[in-house]
Amino acid sequence: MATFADTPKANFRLGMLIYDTRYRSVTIQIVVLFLFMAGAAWLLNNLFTNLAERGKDLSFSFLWYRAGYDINQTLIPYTNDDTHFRAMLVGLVNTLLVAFLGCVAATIIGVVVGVLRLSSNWLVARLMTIYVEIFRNVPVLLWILVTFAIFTEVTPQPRDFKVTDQMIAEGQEPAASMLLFDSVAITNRGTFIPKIVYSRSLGEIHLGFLPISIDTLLVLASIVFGVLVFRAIGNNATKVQEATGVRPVTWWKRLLALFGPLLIVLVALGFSLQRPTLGGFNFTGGVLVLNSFMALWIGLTLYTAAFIAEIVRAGILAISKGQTEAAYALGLRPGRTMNLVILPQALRVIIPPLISQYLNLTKNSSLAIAVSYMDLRGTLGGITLNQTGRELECMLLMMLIYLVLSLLISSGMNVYNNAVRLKER
Amino acid sequence: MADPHAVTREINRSQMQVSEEIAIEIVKMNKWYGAFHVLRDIDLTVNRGERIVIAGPSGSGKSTLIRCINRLEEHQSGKIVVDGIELTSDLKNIDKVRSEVGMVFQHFNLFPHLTILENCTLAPIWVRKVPKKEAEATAMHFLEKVKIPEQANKYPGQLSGGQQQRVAIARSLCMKPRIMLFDEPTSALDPEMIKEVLDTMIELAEEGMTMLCVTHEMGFAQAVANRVIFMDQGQIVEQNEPTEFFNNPQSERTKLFLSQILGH
Amino acid sequence: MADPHAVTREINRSQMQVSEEIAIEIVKMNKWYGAFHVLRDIDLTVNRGERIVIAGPSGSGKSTLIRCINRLEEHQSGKIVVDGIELTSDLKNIDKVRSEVGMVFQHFNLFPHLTILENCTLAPIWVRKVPKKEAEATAMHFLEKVKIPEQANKYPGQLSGGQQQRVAIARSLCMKPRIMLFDEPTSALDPEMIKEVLDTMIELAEEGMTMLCVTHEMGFAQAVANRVIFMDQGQIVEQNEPTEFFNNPQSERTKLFLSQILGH
Amino acid sequence: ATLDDVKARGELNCGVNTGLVGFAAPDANGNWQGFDVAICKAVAAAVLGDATKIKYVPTTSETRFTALASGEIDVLARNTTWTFSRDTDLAFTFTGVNYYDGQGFMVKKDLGVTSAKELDGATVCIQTGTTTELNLADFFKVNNMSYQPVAIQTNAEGEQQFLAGACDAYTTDASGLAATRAAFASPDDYIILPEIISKEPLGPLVRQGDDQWADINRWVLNALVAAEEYGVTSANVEELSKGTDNPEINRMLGNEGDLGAMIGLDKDWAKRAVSASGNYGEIFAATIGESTPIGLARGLNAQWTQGGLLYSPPFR
Amino acid sequence: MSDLHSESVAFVRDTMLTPQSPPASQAGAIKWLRENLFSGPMNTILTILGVGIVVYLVNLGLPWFLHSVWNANSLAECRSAITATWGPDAHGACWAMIRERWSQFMFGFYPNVFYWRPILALLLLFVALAPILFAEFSNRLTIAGGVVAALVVWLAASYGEWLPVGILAVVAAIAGLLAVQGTKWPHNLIWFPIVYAGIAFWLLWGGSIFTPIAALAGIVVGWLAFRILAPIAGNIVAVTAAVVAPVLWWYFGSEPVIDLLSRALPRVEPFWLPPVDSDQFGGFVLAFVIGLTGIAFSLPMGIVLALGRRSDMLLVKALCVGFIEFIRGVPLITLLFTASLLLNYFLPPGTNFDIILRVIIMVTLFSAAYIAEVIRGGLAALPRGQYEAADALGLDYWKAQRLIIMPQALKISIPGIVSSFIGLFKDTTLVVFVALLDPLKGITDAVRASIEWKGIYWEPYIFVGAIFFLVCFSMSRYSMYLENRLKREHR
Ligand SMILES: Nc1ncnc2c1ncn2[C@@H]1O[C@H](COP(=O)(O)OP(=O)(O)OP(=O)(O)O)[C@@H](O)[C@H]1O
Ligand SMILES: Nc1ncnc2c1ncn2[C@@H]1O[C@H](COP(=O)(O)OP(=O)(O)OP(=O)(O)O)[C@@H](O)[C@H]1O
Ligand SMILES: NC(=O)CC[C@H](N)C(=O)O
Ligand SMILES: [Mg+2]
Ligand SMILES: [Mg+2]
Repeated sequence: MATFADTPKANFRLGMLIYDTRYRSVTIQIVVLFLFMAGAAWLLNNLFTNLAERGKDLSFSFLWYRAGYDINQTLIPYTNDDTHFRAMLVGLVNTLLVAFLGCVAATIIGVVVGVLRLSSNWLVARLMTIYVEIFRNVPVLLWILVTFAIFTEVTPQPRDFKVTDQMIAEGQEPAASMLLFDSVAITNRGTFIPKIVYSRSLGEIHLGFLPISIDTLLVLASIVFGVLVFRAIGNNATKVQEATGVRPVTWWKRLLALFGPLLIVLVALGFSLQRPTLGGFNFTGGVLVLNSFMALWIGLTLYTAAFIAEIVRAGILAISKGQTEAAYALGLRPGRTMNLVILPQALRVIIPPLISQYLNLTKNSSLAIAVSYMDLRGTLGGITLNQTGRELECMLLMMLIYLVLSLLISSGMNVYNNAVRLKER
Repeated sequence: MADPHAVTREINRSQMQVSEEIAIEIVKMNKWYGAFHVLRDIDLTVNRGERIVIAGPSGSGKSTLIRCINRLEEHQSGKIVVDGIELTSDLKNIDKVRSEVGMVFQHFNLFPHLTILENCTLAPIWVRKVPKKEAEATAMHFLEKVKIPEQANKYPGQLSGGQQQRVAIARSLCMKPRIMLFDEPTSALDPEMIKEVLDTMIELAEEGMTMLCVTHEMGFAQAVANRVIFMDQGQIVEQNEPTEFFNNPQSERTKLFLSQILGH
Repeated sequence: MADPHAVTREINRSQMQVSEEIAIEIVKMNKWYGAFHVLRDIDLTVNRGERIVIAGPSGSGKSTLIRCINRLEEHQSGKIVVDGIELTSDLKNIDKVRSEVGMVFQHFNLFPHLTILENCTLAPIWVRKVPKKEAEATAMHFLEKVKIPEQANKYPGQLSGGQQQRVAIARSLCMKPRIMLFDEPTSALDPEMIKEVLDTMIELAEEGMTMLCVTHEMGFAQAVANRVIFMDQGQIVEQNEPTEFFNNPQSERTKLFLSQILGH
Repeated sequence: ATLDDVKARGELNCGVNTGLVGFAAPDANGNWQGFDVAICKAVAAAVLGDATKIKYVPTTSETRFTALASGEIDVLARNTTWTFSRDTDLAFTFTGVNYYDGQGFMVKKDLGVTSAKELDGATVCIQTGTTTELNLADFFKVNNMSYQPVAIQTNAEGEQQFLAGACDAYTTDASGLAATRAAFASPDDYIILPEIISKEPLGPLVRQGDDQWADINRWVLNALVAAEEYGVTSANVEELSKGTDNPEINRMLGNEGDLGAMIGLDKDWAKRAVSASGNYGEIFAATIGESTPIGLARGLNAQWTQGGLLYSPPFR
Repeated sequence: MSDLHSESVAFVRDTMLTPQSPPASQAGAIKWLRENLFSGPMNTILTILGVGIVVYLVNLGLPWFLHSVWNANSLAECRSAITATWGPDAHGACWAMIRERWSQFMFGFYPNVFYWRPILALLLLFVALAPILFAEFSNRLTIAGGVVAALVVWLAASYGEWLPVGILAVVAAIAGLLAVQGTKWPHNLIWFPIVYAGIAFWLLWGGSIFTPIAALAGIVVGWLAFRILAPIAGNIVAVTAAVVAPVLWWYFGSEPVIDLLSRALPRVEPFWLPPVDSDQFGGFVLAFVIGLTGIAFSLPMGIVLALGRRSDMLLVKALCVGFIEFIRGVPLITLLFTASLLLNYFLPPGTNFDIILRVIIMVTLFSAAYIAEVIRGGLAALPRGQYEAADALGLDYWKAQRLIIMPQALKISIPGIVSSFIGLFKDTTLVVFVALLDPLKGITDAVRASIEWKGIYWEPYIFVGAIFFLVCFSMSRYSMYLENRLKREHR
């Protein structure tokens, strides 16, 4: 009988590097690593040769130079005397704004459309199908451009709102008029909406370079407080239900909780709405929502919503009919069935692809360039890049920021996925 | 009969009394799917405590019949009265009937996102408005009855098929229904698991539950049923007490059917 | 023994000769999954032509043992020599051993995107480099042997479980292996189909194929096996010829195990 | 070196505007035409001997410097202003000025504005990545006025937005404004305001660090200018190259000495450059001059002898 | 007692009832209306709302469509035609623009006389792909093939004063060969795109036919090296040689050979087509060139990435994950920008390669990352048993992947792959940001820049959008068809 032999390491042959499972993967990895390093080294070497040849270097100090250009939508204070870094922040905030609002709106529309597509109403289901098919089979760029064209071509110019003495005398109507009790003006520059002003304003605090209005903080706080109370009432109702079996009617309490604190704070601050009024070339006062923003937002929203609708539909369809029937057979009403049985299951199916749609929307927001919306691509990757000639640095920085954004979103998704994974054998 | 899972328990027939009270009354009920006439002139009266087995070839309308009883399907003519409530399109009546009638499906249809206990307490809490504590106590009681109290905090996905079906039965029982409907409750199960479920059903029968059961487990039918109903082409072709039904079928169709399922 | 699928064929034991040549030799083999010691000091010598049945409770390491023999699992110490080739981490040896050893899985693992014939010719063509024509002729021969030549151009999804398992056996045979491994080949099958598969295996045995078979079909073991090996907790607890093993088990564990599987 | 690359490639990569009528724009067949394009042609003719061996790379105001810096193009002839930082920090070399310009504003006539000083609160369309963008910020700041910038990528887009009324005023180089306006369906409804708020010397540029290539481009431009000064035209260049009594012309056209060799070209380089699309004056007249729809006067861009700023150093 | 009761209930039906037709409320238009439009208050409201929206949209768009003008040379002419016919307030569409600029939308600035080249390339693609795409209709396909062949001849007649029958014959022969072979798809899926890419490249860009041939020869060289060396020196050496040999060939061998051959047959037409520059490409030709090439190459690349991501070799896995996450994390236009403007920084000074090629590479990488994720899903859905069975039969890793795993994983992933393809095709519009003339913005802007069509808005968008819709929608329908077909085949 053969004797017990330990690992056959003793007689190592070169061929084992390839044919021995123990060494094979190491060999391959070393080769891959070598190729990768060689490739990277080659690229870097070229880069530095080229840079040297052109008398350039890699440096990010330009971020601290004066930017010198103006940006039309600034959510954080910015003038042309600020640095390129700040301009970048302005762009980033604009990107985040459109991405966030886009995700919210697309989710709402997508869910509604997705549910309606399953409606037993033939007409509505067909209409929704048409919407979905048309929007997702045409490039998003087209939707952005079309929305923009609608906003700039179809809407009136500010001076069409002008009422001159002569017109009054002749009893003419102006070519365009404002909506909602003269508070909203949709023009081909943008939409002017009323602005909230506080007569008993509490001023600002400066957080580093960011001035923050205390009024806004207070309003935010009151909203958060309202939501907390809202949830507390809900939890309380659940407790009562658990104890007595009957769920108390709380909707009016919850509504009050949600809006009460906000109203109180607003009144205390002496808020009023400042309407935009026509003056000079343009409306003054109020808040201007740029058409480029509207176009980008609506275009992205409608496009992404079509995909989300499909995701929602698939998610609901993925829950077998048996689940509904079982719930009905237990005596649950359709509404309760939806809330307690179908939605919690559908959400698990829906959320992961939903998040990747959010990612897509965020990335697609870089098409802002097509409608001159000043997002990150417009400031850092556009004007700053151009005025400073730091194309490598700017592109690197931009990719990095987008990458970090996506990684944040997708790691959030992973956490969620792990939390809700169905338990199985 | 070659069924290796023949019912081995000793069955206590004495307790299975049938009262004179009527639990379900179906009169000249007809149903169509589009132009297809699935149920034709069904007449059936079920007394409280009766245990009825429905058999018949595939597509004969067995499932449709019992699904009409708790209005998972709508019938188009005739009358169905369950527990004194007539099933019309009145939503309140439907709700009442559904909470009186428990149903167990072929594929269990447990809610995979809820634990076993939550599966069992969901309907009592939201439909019967029972306090949670109480609902849980009831649920544990029925889970003990189906012999899986220790699984209460697991999820359906973690249980075997037989266990899942028993949970499904317990879930229905938690609503304290007066009538139970079973639609081929064992046909999706592995042979070993069928026995577990049948035992549970027999226990229920012993307690005098009114039951309608679509099944081809003839051992079960012989041991438990008061009546076997044979359906074909949407009609009730024959009904009789089990021994008679099996030993002395009257109609040609029934004979053919029995020869097939008993022969194989 | 309560098994209804008892082997009914008359078995031609005379042809089942065992040569002195050693087919598989396992010496002091150990395997761990992480920290879990699944196989402990396994010593086993199988002669060419021997038919060995491996039994044992679930989780005892039966599957792991036979999967080690064709290196679907790696062992961590000890030695496995198959057909004179020692299984080390050398890929060439592994490939050689795998093409000498056929394996039939519990869940068949046919390739659903290929027809039955393609399933059978794939490995001969790509591994043995047999011309297609020849491979197809061989495949048809073995398909005839397992009695389903008429299914050659169907897809696995169109066949019943028993047929699928027979295709799986034919697929292995097409590689003309010198040793066949079976891992519970009948446990995923409906009772009627088990017989078909067992008959095929018996036929193989009659032809003198070296076989290792994990199974609880004790009828098969008694009719065919030269030796029954009983495993528990990763060790070989007892081995003996079938009659002795069943009638006169030595170890307590074996007795317990036999009482369970024979009793139910 | 760039010269060798271009010769090896057999093609000149020339960065031009994505579309500015008169300066650089493709016609309906995709043939590029215009004042800046003529520079490309002259360089290609001088270097490669064939004015058609050019790959036109349309660049926006935003991508042009990146394209040049990365080597995507060999020369950028795209109404680009010569500024300090572009010359130094961005590491380019301007090879001369082919058009002396300044920034202006265009508005719709019925807006009722007659001076740029009245634009307080206006919405202004502006091409991003330009000097005009920075000038605009300065102008409004100095005059204590506010404005809404609408940053656009290309002239076409600016035009579209301006016509749609999305901005009150469109600002860029005055020459660009004129060219843009000329292409309008009804040019007379628009006026260019009188204020010129900056100096915009526009010229071709190359990467810094390749002096030979810069010299070639500089002297091709100078040759065009000098040709006009000396009366060398595309019509008579062939004849004059056989020899004249003007030694300057003789030297330039390769009849005397070998200036070409000093910049790595042959003797006939200037002759070919001039015959590509004529001398400076011919080019100007054919593309943007008063007889074209754009109708720009020579103004500052007249020869120094005519009171303008065009002044070619001597060919010696 | 129970016995008593059940006796009383014994029942046998003597006559079977015949099926009856359903009551009126159960059939006909009324039932349909009631069930589908007015089955409850909520549904009724929705129906009314829906009708309202439809009416509003039709009202908005229909007159405009009805007042279309198809024949005019400028927008002004269009407008006056509309005014003349439907009065001064009427608005109408001016499709005359499409008519006049049709070729620009389709071909960009591709020289008119060579339009037949892209058309031929596309036709060939269909001819060659048809057997793969529609395996079911092989008879009807023959007819379709005939139609296409007729089209090709027509094309030859209408464009080709000189078009040599030679090219056509060669090309048709190759296409025919592919068509016959095409049905054995896993195999041909690999080499078909390569050969086709060579032909299409030559047709589109022109130049010497020997350029693509020499490039393809590299692959043959690699294959030969493998074939010759594999039995002699073993797989590893052979694979290495198969990689190195083509590179050597491309680097050193091909150019002299091309030179030699082109000198031997200087610019004779079957062997030489007038070259067309990349900057003359535009419109849908550009979209298709980028889209189709991207599709053809992103699939194999996606497969490799997916395998890499599932590999148990840490380093390989890390590289693949890093690559995929990076590509998926940044917007495509930043990648395109990098490709078009920054790439030169990373290449040796003086290298120069085609902008369309670079864009294609970027688009391919981008889409490959998405496809890799889709395929990874498909791989994960395969039961472990399939891998084990392949192992147990003695198939090595690559054979198992190719014969067992990939065919199944790809089948599972079809919907995802096709939607990635659709995404890729739609993304070709983004090349406008690197100054290529995509049909959507590039050409549209060019058209609008011309004096005749200045001010035209909706028509080009609608036109281009409709074409994109057609292509993408048919792709998605096709994927459904394919899914069903495969489901049927293997069931
Ligand atoms: N939603 C439906 N629409 C149309 N026809 C249906 C529908 N559901 C069932 N049917 C048809 O009605 C007939 C009766 O179906 P049913 O499910 O009641 O049969 P069954 O007796 O339960 O058969 P099985 O034993 O196969 O479950 C069948 O022919 C079936 O095809
Ligand atoms: N991949 C694995 N990782 C960790 N533990 C494993 C793995 N595979 C099997 N095991 C464990 O190893 C033990 C032996 O498994 P094995 O499959 O060999 O048992 P078996 O005897 O075939 O049982 P059965 O009759 O259930 O198939 C079991 O306890 C099992 O849980
Ligand atoms: N409008 C332009 O494209 C050029 C503007 C200006 N001449 C510049 O160089 O920045
Ligand atoms: Mg049924
Ligand atoms: Mg096992």
